[in-house]
Amino acid sequence: MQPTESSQANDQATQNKASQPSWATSENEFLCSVFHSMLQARILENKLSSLYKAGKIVGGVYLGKGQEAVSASLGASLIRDVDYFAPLIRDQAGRTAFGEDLLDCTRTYLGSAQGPMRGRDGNIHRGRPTEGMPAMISHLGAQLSVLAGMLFAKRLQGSLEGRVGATCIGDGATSTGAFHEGLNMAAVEKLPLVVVVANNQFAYSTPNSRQFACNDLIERARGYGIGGFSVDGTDLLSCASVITEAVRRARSGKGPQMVVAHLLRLSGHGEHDDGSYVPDHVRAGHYGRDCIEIAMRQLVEMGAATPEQIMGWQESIAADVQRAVAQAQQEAGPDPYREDWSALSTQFPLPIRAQATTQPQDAIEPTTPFA
Amino acid sequence: MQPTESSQANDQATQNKASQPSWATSENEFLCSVFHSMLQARILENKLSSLYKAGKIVGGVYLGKGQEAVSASLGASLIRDVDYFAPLIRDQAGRTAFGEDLLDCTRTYLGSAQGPMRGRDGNIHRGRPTEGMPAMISHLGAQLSVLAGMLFAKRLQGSLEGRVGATCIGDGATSTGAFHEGLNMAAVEKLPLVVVVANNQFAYSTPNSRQFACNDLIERARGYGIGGFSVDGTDLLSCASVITEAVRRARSGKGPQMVVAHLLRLSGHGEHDDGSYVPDHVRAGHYGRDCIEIAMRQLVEMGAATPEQIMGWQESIAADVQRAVAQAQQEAGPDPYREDWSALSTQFPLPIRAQATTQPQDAIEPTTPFA
Amino acid sequence: MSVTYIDAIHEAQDHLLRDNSSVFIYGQDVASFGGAFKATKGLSEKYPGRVLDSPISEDAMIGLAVGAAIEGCRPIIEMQFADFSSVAFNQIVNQAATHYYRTGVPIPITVRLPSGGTAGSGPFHSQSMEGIYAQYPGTIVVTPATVADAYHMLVDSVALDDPVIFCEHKFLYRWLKADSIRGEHLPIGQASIIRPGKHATVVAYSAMVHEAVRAADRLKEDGWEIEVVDLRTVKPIDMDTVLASVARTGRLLAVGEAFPWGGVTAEVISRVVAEGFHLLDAAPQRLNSRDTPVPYHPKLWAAHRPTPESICEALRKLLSF
Amino acid sequence: MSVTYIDAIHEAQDHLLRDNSSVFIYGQDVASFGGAFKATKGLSEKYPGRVLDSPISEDAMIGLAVGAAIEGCRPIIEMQFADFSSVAFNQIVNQAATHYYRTGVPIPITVRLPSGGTAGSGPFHSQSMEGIYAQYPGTIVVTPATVADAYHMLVDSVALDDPVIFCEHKFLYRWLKADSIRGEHLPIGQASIIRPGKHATVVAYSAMVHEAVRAADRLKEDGWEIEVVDLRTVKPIDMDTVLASVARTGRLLAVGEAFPWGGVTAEVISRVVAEGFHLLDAAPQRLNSRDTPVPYHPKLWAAHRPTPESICEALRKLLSF
Ligand SMILES: Cc1ncc(C[n+]2csc(CCOP(=O)(O)OP(=O)(O)O)c2C)c(N)n1
Ligand SMILES: Cc1ncc(C[n+]2csc(CCOP(=O)(O)OP(=O)(O)O)c2C)c(N)n1
Ligand SMILES: [Mg+2]
Ligand SMILES: [Mg+2]
Repeated sequence: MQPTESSQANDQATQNKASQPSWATSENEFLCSVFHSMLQARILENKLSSLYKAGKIVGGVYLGKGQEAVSASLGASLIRDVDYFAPLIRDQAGRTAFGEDLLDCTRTYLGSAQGPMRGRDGNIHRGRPTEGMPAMISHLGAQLSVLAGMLFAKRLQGSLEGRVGATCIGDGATSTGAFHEGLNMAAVEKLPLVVVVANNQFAYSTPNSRQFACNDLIERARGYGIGGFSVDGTDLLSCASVITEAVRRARSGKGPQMVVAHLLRLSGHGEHDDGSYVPDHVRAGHYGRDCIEIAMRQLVEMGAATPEQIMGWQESIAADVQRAVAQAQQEAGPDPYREDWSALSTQFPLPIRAQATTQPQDAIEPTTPFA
Repeated sequence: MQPTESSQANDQATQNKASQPSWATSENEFLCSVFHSMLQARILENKLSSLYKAGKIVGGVYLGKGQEAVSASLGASLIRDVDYFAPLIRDQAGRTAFGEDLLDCTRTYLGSAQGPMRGRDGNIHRGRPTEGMPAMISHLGAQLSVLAGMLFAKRLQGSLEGRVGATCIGDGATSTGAFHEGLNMAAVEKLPLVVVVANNQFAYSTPNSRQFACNDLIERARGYGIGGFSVDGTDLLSCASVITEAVRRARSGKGPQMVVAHLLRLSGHGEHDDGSYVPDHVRAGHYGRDCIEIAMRQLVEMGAATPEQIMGWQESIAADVQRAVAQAQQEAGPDPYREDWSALSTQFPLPIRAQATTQPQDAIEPTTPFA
Repeated sequence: MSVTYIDAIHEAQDHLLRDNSSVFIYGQDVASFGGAFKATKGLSEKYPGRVLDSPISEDAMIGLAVGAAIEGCRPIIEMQFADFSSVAFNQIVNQAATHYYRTGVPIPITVRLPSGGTAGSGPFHSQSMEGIYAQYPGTIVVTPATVADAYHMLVDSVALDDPVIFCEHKFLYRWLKADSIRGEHLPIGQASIIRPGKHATVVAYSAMVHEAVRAADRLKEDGWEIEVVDLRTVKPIDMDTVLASVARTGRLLAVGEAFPWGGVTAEVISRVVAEGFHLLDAAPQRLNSRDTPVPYHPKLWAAHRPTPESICEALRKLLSF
Repeated sequence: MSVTYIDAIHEAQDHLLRDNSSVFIYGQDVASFGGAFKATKGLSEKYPGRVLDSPISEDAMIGLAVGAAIEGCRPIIEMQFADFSSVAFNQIVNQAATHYYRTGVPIPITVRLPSGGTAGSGPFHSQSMEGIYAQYPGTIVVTPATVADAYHMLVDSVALDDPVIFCEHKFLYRWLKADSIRGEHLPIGQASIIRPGKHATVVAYSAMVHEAVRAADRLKEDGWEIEVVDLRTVKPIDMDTVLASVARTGRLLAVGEAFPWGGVTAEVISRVVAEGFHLLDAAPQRLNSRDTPVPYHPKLWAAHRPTPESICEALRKLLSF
């Protein structure tokens, strides 16, 4: 399957056929690795859901059920230690594919002081910003400009080449001013930013019809002057092909790329929500398909994996998840009495003059550089 | 000249040819009235500029020089007491065409307490919100959603039919989150909103190339699912035709319409600015043409007006402007000792219970409407 | 039969929609879903076309409300969480709050902010922003602490002609119960002495009123009678009630859940000392949250905000002078 | 030869760009145009690729700065006017200011806010927002009042690892002159006694320092010696210096140009009374702007903010107790 693209210059698909994805030589292996991340996310998230229902997790639990093919395809298209990935609330699969440790997830959800957020923030807000994975704030759309800034810094430092930054975002979040400002800014700077819009038809309970008025959000790409791809988010093969291609284009200097993946969230907004506002015909429709089942069938059919292999992966993932949960559960939470309760890295009072890096070292008198 | 349009459904111009503009029967009269507003704005603004340079105006002076054809065409397409017009910083011509009193302008610029802003706000921030003309705040893009709200209220009240709301905005302001949120919201609500983007190539000193990456901002219309028109903003005939058509479409229930007018600001950003960052070749280019000169030639050529008539208009406008300035100048400014210095219409303390309109008048016990 | 604080908010909106055709509700997921906290459940069906889902566009949500208010409506805007109103900050403080002063045309909008902390909600679903909005001219900021106030103050807010920031506390939503919403009905702008005492005054608002009352209960065992003033409205502050209380007790502790720099407690203290310095027998004190984002972990969260324990401790210290 | 406050800001940025390759400047019209106030004039040519024009996207400007800071840069973001930072409020308080607490990764960004009123600038080009940003944890908020501070504090701000809100006063830009930018260099977080006295303390900051000094000059004629403390940094506040001054004078007036509810003056007063109640001989007082938007008309504007006259009046009253 070829990605369909609407580029800024021309809408005719023929002119912009994607070239062969870069993973073509080892296509099967790549697909299996994406699928493995999908599976791991699903098994982990099912576990999180049980923990939540058993009252073991305080606060919200947000799952990516049904969105694994999109998210994992993106995570797997990125190169750890080179690229940046800013996951959002439904990106467990992408996190796994990008290389996030399972323990980062379980520790954060279970409030272990040893997690990356040390109990200070929870659930899907985790990240390791200096390892290419920003920690999202809740305010939707806000991560786009941050990601743009990370890439911008690399350009200033002369080491942008070959690097991309990628993020997923929901259909609802495209209505935020932050989304618009961030994407436009990245387009002006022609930064290698890949934005995957997971259009799961709803923002919490709000359907697309109350969120935007165009036919397909991909129609926005042209207005930003960026590359645009539309893809069936329930289909692993399509996702892998299209998203890898979008990443490849960004990496090769073609500026920001937007992918709109069409799918359905197969869980509630959070585990507190039963999602009963999703009409039955939508659930029963094309996008109600479970991408994991489809991927499994695809992989088996193309001979990339056998059912037995997949069963084996499932078992070992389940064991891994169990271990990660058990470990996080036995770890202590943060101790309020040992916290320094400071939101600043700076310690006041500052020593006199010691904090300045730049001193007027020379005898140059200040000039008035303008009349 | 026919408007070029890119509608949400289809980019093919042929399919969406604009129907005959509604003012066709009295085309010449309409054009003359638009031109008259352009002329009045130009003469008034030249006067404001002199006053500023003579130190008679405190604060900024922002002119619409070069943008009169666009602005006046919009103002003239609207119906006072029916439609809403939210002018921005370069809309003196549109204000005049919509019917703003000259005195509103001179009083506000000169700080008369009798102006609509009573000296509390100045220059282009004036408006008469309950007469269909909101008073802009400086924050760019913020007026779109306000205008949407005015139309939204009319729909709730059952009196939206036949009404439109219109605003002008600059190329730079399209980069604001407020612009995006407001336009998208209006599109979702399918409100009769007309947004004219006056692309004068610069936002203050910042050229289009640092503001957006698409070829023409009109490419954004499709992504919002709204009608889109592109027009030469230096050409009165085109502006009048295209903008009237956009207004007609909005009025007839086709939802928001976006017009991008291409032109050049023929003054500085404000009168404190000489605009020297505009390259000579741009000034000398097509959009550097003065829309007033062109309009004058067009009107004369088509027999709509004679040079003598125009001269007559000029003279009477100059006299009007002179009077409006003189009157505002002789009026007193606000008296700080007589101000009530309150930002609230409510006066505290409130009498006990007197401020509530709704009281539980009935014996209905509060129910728990959800489990 | 008992009703909760969120029931009162629901009921107020129901009555407002019923009694005034210029009222409408606009916000994310407020229509058929009934809102993240179910404050509008069933209302979109009951009042067709007047309870509408908005896109995720807080800035434009307030802009729309301002425009509608200009045209005679009385919109209620529900922010999904107070924290997200940061995106609408500009429209609130610069558009809505300046409008009357600039143009003489009032803007009767009510912005509902589900506020305050609950365990596990973390830095972005726990904020108390009353002190932010109160800093700007042109706003009225209310912080109901009781079921009756949740009802009456919401009804009254919508009746006021100015922008009202209605800070409703999420923790109180289902935790706070009353026999009926027909409690006392005081006007906006008037504080209330929720518990009389004579040894010290605690000025609190919103959820902290209940923590203060608990602290007072405990100190009662030691013979201290603590007066608790519920501010109810944090802008404008009812200085008459506060000063009268301080005149009786001579001691003042201001308690708030918001961040410790500035805010309501600072405004209260600095006005009391400016206007009633001679009434004080001891240095007036403040208790706020700690100066970090609101932490996610329940243990950290409990240590971040004032509690009956920390209020007791502060009061004991205050009483020792 | 004399230099101005804006010269000092220009010079500081020049030196920062020169001495630290991780510094860049991003903002509307800051490149070849040199910024609305010319604070970056000539710098884009001198430091190619490191002084860049941004789109009119304040939210994304701060987001970009945060991302760049994570990757080791030290961005300076110029807001065209402080007032427009309201659009970036969310990114400042929720993204930049929470980051270190949440992740342990500091965000060394400096946000320059051309602040404060000038005649004819009106409600949206005159605001003083220090008290808004200071209310959130995770920010450092500075308000230089002198030419030397404009220079040194900007250099020092960029050197700090946390987000600094740098409130520079537009009125001082060209009005305030000094012989050289090499004045005293105190660290951020330390207040300074700009004029010693013994009868009363005025705590002020930014442009109000100069108004306070003028008021002190006038009262001098009547034999009053007024001490003026320049806070310099409003978050954190240097309570040691403030309390030491109050200990000497026994009387306190806090003066600020911002809106009167909450803010810096309330924080100062409430901390002084909490920590130094016994030092006070009279009720500590505040003087702020009036509680309306900043009016456009020069006559209204002059009556809206504290002036030497109104400061004198407040001081005379304070001294009469
Ligand atoms: C600015 C902002 N407003 C509101 C919210 C509350 N909120 C959290 S998730 C959500 C729905 C998001 O929908 P979408 O972007 O489609 O993502 P999805 O949940 O469908 O994956 C909302 C409204 C928020 N996080 N940020
Ligand atoms: C949100 C916001 N940021 C910055 C400004 C300062 N500002 C005023 S006008 C202007 C340039 C506007 O450019 P454009 O939208 O193209 O309109 P033009 O002046 O060209 O008519 C800027 C940056 C503002 N008013 N609002
Ligand atoms: Mg969605
Ligand atoms: Mg422009």
